[in-house]
Amino acid sequence: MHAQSPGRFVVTRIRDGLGILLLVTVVIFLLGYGLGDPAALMSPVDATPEEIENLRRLLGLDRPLYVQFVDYFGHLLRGDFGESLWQYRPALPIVLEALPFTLLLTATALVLAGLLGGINGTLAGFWAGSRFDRATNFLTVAAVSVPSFWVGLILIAVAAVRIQLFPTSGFTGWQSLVLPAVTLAVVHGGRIHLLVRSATFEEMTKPYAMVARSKGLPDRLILWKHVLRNTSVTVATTIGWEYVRMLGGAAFAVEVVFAWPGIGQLMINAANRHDFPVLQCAVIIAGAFVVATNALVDIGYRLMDARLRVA
Amino acid sequence: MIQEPLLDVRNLRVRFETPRGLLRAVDDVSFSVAPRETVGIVGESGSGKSVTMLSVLRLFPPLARVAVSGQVLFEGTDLLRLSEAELREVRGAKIGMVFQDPLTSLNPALPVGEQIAESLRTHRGLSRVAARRRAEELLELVGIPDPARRADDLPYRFSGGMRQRIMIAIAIACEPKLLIADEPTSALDVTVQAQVLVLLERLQRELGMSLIMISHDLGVIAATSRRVLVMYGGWIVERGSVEEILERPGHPYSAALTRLVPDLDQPRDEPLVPIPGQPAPVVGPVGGCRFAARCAYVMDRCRQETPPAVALATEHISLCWLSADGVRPAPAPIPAGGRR
Amino acid sequence: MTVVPPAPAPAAPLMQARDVTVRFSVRGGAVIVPVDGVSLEIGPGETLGLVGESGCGKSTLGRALLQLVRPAAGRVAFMGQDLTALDGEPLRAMRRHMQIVFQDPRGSLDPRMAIRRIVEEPLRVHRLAGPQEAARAAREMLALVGLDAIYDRQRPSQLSGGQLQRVALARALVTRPKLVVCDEPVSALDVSVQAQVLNLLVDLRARFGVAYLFISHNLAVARHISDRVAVMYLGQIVEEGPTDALFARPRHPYTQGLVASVLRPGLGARDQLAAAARLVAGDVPSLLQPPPGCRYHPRCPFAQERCRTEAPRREPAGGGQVVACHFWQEIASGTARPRPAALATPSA
Amino acid sequence: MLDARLGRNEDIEEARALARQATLSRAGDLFWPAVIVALVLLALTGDALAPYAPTAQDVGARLLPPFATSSRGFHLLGTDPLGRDLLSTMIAGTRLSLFIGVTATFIGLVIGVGLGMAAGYYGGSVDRLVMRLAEAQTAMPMFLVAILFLVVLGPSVFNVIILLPALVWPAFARLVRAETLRLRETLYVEAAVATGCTGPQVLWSHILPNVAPRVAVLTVIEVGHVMLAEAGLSFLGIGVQPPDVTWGLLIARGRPYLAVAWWLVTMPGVLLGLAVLAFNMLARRFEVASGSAA
Amino acid sequence: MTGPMGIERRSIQQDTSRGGDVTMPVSKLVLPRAAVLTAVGLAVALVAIGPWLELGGAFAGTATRPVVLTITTEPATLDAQAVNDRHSRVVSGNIFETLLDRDRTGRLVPLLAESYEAVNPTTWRFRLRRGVTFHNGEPFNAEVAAYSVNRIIDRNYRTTRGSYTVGIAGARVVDEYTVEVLTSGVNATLPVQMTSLPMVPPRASQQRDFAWRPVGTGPYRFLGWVRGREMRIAINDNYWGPKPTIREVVVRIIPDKQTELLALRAGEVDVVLDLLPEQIQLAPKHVSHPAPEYSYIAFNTHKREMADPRVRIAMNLAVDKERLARTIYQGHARPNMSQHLSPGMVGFNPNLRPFPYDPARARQLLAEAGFPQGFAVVLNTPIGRYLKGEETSEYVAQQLAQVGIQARVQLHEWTAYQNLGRIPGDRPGAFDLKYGWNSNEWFDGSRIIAHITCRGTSSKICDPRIDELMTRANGTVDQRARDEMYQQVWQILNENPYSIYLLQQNLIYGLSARIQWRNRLDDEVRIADMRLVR
Repeated sequence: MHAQSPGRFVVTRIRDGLGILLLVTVVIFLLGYGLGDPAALMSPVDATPEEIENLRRLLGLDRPLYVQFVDYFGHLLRGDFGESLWQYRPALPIVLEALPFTLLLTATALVLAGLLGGINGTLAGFWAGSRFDRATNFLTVAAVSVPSFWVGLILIAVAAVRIQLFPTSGFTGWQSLVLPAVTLAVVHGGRIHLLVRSATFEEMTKPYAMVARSKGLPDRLILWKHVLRNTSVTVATTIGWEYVRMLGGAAFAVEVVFAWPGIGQLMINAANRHDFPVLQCAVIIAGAFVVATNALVDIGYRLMDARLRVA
Repeated sequence: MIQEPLLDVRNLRVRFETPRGLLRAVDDVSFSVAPRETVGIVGESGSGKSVTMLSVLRLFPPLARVAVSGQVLFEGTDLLRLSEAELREVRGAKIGMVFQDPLTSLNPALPVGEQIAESLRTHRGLSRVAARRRAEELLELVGIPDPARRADDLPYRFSGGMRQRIMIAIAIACEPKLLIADEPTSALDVTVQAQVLVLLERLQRELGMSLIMISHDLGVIAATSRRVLVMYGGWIVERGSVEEILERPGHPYSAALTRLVPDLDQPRDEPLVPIPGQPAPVVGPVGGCRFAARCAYVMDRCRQETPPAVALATEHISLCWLSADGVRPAPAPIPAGGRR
Repeated sequence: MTVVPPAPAPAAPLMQARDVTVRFSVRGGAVIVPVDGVSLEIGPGETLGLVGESGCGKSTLGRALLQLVRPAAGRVAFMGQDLTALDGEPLRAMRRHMQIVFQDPRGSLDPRMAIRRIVEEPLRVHRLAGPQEAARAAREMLALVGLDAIYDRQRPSQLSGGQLQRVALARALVTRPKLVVCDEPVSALDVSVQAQVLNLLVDLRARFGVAYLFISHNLAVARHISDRVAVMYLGQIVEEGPTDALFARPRHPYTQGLVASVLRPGLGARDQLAAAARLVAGDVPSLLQPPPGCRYHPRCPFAQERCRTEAPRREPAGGGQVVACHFWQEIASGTARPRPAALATPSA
Repeated sequence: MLDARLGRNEDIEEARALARQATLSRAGDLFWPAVIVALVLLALTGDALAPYAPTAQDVGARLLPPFATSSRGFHLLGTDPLGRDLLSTMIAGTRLSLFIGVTATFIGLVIGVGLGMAAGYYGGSVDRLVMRLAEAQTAMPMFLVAILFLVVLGPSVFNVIILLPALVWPAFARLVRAETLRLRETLYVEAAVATGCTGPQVLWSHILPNVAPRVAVLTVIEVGHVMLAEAGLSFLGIGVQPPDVTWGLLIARGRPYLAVAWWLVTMPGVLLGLAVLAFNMLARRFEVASGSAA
Repeated sequence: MTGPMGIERRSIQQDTSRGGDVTMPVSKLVLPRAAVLTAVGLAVALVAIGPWLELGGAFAGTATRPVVLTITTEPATLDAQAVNDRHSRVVSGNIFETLLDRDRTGRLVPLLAESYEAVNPTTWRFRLRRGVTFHNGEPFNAEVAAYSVNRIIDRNYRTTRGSYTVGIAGARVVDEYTVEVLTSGVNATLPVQMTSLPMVPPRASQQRDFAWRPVGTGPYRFLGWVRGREMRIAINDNYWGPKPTIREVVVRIIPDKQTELLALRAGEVDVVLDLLPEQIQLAPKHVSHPAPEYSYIAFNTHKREMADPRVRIAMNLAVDKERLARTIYQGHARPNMSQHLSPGMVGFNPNLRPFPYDPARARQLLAEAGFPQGFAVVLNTPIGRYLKGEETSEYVAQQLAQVGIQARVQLHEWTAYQNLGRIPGDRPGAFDLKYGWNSNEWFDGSRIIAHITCRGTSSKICDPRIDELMTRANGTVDQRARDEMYQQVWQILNENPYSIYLLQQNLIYGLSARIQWRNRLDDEVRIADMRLVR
């Protein structure tokens, strides 16, 4: 039905991504200007109603909403997300300082989760029903059932306090990365494991897998040459989409637990101070990143898949 | 049998644990295949014909809870006693298999040449280049035009008939002693079926293989096999030469089979004589004859006692109380000039 | 394109299709034409067999006649109405007169619906009966197809394939339609059950006087039940005629190949196999790139240069038979010499 | 062919993946539903089963470890910094945790099923719009949006319940849309059309009942997801606010005492994990039972 | 060839196990390989990114690393005039200096000023220390001092230190090292105010980056700030005064108290502010000292139920403060003397005592006031602002319930809480009860003024006697007279309480073994006071 060449798909996908981003900014804008009152939020606590009204006029909040949005959006396009109410400097650099930390943490966690879930999930699916499969099975379902921030707390309690192996929080060097990354990797690795195992198992039930066995090929060959060749796209995109999912939630809560100076920590600080420009900026920047990642994964999936499944 | 059989299956019994109970897929099945011989196995879905052959190589779907007992002697070795690694030496090298659906039996992501070559490299230790050269020869042997180029194509570039030829090339790559063809033409068009069957027969002759032809279509069996096993409900209910089974069936099921489906040579107004009821998998405890519920000749003891194996002629054995009583079911009506 | 009208049906036709063409868009932007300018007629109470190999468009044609797939071109007259001109409610109302039975009985029955409700549904949607009346009618119908009242409340998953196909038949016939399209109704059944359903089809035809379009890839089955048979190849009807005549004297090389390819479960099967392999070469080409000229020419042992460029017309071939082949007369008289079908099976 | 992303539904994939795990023993099959029943009973009867009033303080018996005894009696899971019985507060938290999980999921279900049916049935621009919305929803870092949302509206149980459906409706919409599209291609729907059913009749009698089992599976999965999300928000202090209590909030409350009173964080987390695990296991059973997985 | 001989019920277990082997071949070789692969993958990943992360992180080697302090909140700015939060003061308080300061005991002492005097009721003259330069080389002189004063009171300059500069009208240069600060009316607290007015260099402070590149005259100079992570300061080798011993200090941002403690235990940090009392046992060392911090629960006396002073006295009697201090604060607090002052501070009334815990009397008073059944109120509390604030509120609520007053604890974020506090008591939306801490870093009775006068920004009480006394005290330069007047104010506030007087709080610092430090009364964290021990 959606008959599209890969080239056109890339173009439409990027166009859609930009559309989604626009939608995100509209939502963010509405949240701020439709539901909240930025003037009240930005005023000092002892401001009089007159002062707030003045500020409202000064900020142009008395204009029609759509005019404000065009104005707001125009500023965004110029990279102007407004001034932090708390840090006395523009919001954008504040967010951009935090972004690399979030990326570093999530990327590391994803590598761990991908290795953990990808390899073990493939093996579990390949040897479905084996002792290895059964052992990982329950652990995996359990891993996706616990809140990641809780895992983080428990890890802190155990790894940092009892064994004193790793720094407990903040960012003091690469060792600081270990605990938060492992925390994220546990939950997301579990999900990757689950999905990859399922895909692998499905592949194993296909007739060609039995044909491969009927040829007398060793397991190693069946796995690497036959099964992985067919699941690799699924595995790769599963991991990709898991990254998007990670950025949709767990990453930020884990940042807070480990005081990791990323977007999540920034958001919570800004939330506590009603620092609206920073909140908006963080959501939009993170949103842009997520949308871009999503588009990349989709495009990658489409291209890889197209290579495999023409016709 | 004078010759030492190539494959000698003795008291093979295969059971699956299913949510509904113990499925007796194959029960006490014994048969043998001589070198260079073609044996046909005919039966409906669930009769156990495919499971029997998959059990020979212990090829079961993942997670299947299966129990196999008996003996599968291949060249004197019991395959059921072999380790997985030892069995791998047999699979593909000494016994090749062709499956029903060529659309799904080929790995969609692997060039067909590679799918042929890998067996050669695994079993014959051929180099990449040599295996590839041999794969092209095999493609040519099974009738794929322009094999050097097409070896690099992925399966989706081939039609159904072509894919089945490729499957055959894979199965015979290592020149196995035995080729098991499990409904090799059921998924194919009738015009392609003939070509594939002819190809199989030719290859069997040229390579000196034994062939086990599994089919639900008596026509296919009649066209390819000398000896036939008729399976029903996990049993071999009758065995014998094609002539015997077609002309003088001993078991009511075999007799009914010959009249079940319309025949191009039959008069059109001749009514079909159906077998009542439905074929059902044998689950849970059973007693008596498994065909009893649908049999037109059913007697009281059929329901209680397992029927004996009765030899009706040389090599012609029927598993039926009727045969024990010396009674034959009515043979298929023979249309004028239709059969010799 | 078609000039010669199809072979006349015995009486005033119940359904008359003219130049029906169906087009599908497929992935990649290509268009395939699974049914290409087909004309046919079905008389009241008549059974027309439609045979051909997989992918020849016979199922699509069946659906197109019932407007389940809307034809891109052509007309379908049914009970004096042009179905292709109808839409919405009027078309829906016509459906009580034309029904369909599919190949896969399990797939064609809603797994969440009780058997009786499945059979009642046509009565309900056409408001032909009140609830009680519908229930009674459904029960009667089920009894007619050989299913007891105990199946009333069961769901499809509890029945076997043969039983389900009986339910499908009951559903199709409960509104007393004039025409039922039977799309491979026995192909998915075990051989031991096929005969039951075929016999049932024959019984019901006798009882209700319904006409069948009997679609099948199995020549023997089609021959058994049909009054007339049409042979389809790559979206076109290549030959058509009364059953006996067609099977006795197939005129088109494709029909000949088909008939020859059906393996008789008899002792001559082995020789027949060799003959069949000689007569038909290669595979059915893809619908994406149908061959020019006569569509059968790449596989035809009698193909000439003309066949490659010029599409054959439908010509009457005597005995009510109509055939679309340039050389049917030469072939029939034995003056055309077949090429050996060595192309597909080179010697080792 | 479905567009890759439109057909994608991670949550239902998760359901299927869960189902494809090797089956446990029969006893295991009964265990997890029993856990859920127990939790529901706990939520319904609430304080009646709690050994102590959840808000009853006793600062003289504060921070008692599990299995300790105070002047009031035995504390199975110990006490918190105000001497409240931890088990009792956890039981009190069960009600709201489950209530939010179920209510928010149900709202998401209603929205998602409605939009999904519309998208699948009407297709075209409706479909595009719904699916773009769903995609935008998935692509947004929802946690951050949630923070923003709750900062603007103020954290409260009500606001949490109106926010969380946003997390789950796309999953339902995608599933129902994909199923609607798939079911429209099934023979029995074609048969219904051929019989003469109208569009709404087809949707109501044939599509909805056949979507229902998979929606049920997804619902169970999503209740778990929503409970985790609620816990996350409450943990960060932007979700449920005291004096309302949920498990997530209890974890947050125990966090400062992690090093001195480990049970305050551990126990509610274990209970939450157990509940979500039970939902996941139940979903797995459903999926297996409905036969939609290998 | 035989038919089936009946199916003997052979044990299927044996078969199944073999069947299992058949279908689930688990090669013994591959499993460890998977584990090895995973491990190698992890190692490679970590090794690859490890070096890149070694920006300034030092995990090991405590012997050579700088002294590390932790704060939970990253400062918004290090411009000391702009904000006054405790966490930014940990850094800026060591970089900037004021004209006057307090010594460890809380006595007012000169710092950048050598002496001061009131030349008339509205003019104070300060003689400045000579030879002081800012870290960037700018000299410190009268011009700078005047500039600093005028900068902070400029209405276009937004500062949260506004309450510290009330009544300052401006400053003018007299000569190079003499400056005069003018007040708008008599202002007895001006010297105290000067302890909260940091001196900033005119050139650097006009740059935009002053907020994150502070320049002062103090013993430490600013080194750098890694956002979200840490700030570094190092010893100022050109400092005019005695040199501190600790050369380099890192102030790390760890937003979680729990984690701070764990880091302290792990030997990653040296000083942690504001430990929980329960955490002390886990800290290697600690200091705990009564601070000028007084916790209370303010009444809205404009509410009908609390208009009667008897009700408010009853609520004071209903709370067992001893028990609160002993249990929840583990003894690191004591009931305050029913006034927000400690002995030695200007205005401390030695005659006042904590309200005793007497629920019976409380009930009786309530009945007398017409509330024998009590009433319902909301107790508003900020989240995470005050040590155990939420718990204390819950505790108080429980105690009030004992005398029939149903207090529901409502939590607010800090900003919302502050806004709530500003709503005048007679307006809708005003709070019933509000938990808070009153800090008195001036050691002076005037500090409370905004909370108890009729027009005070946070006040929910209006008693003309108090207003009169407060105004008079503020206009009197005679400290003894002021002392007297403030004592009277607190006497009145005991008969007509504006709050439930709870505790005087301790502040607890966790220390690593190598740090020796006694904290100051005013809670300023001065690195110069710290010593490293071997």
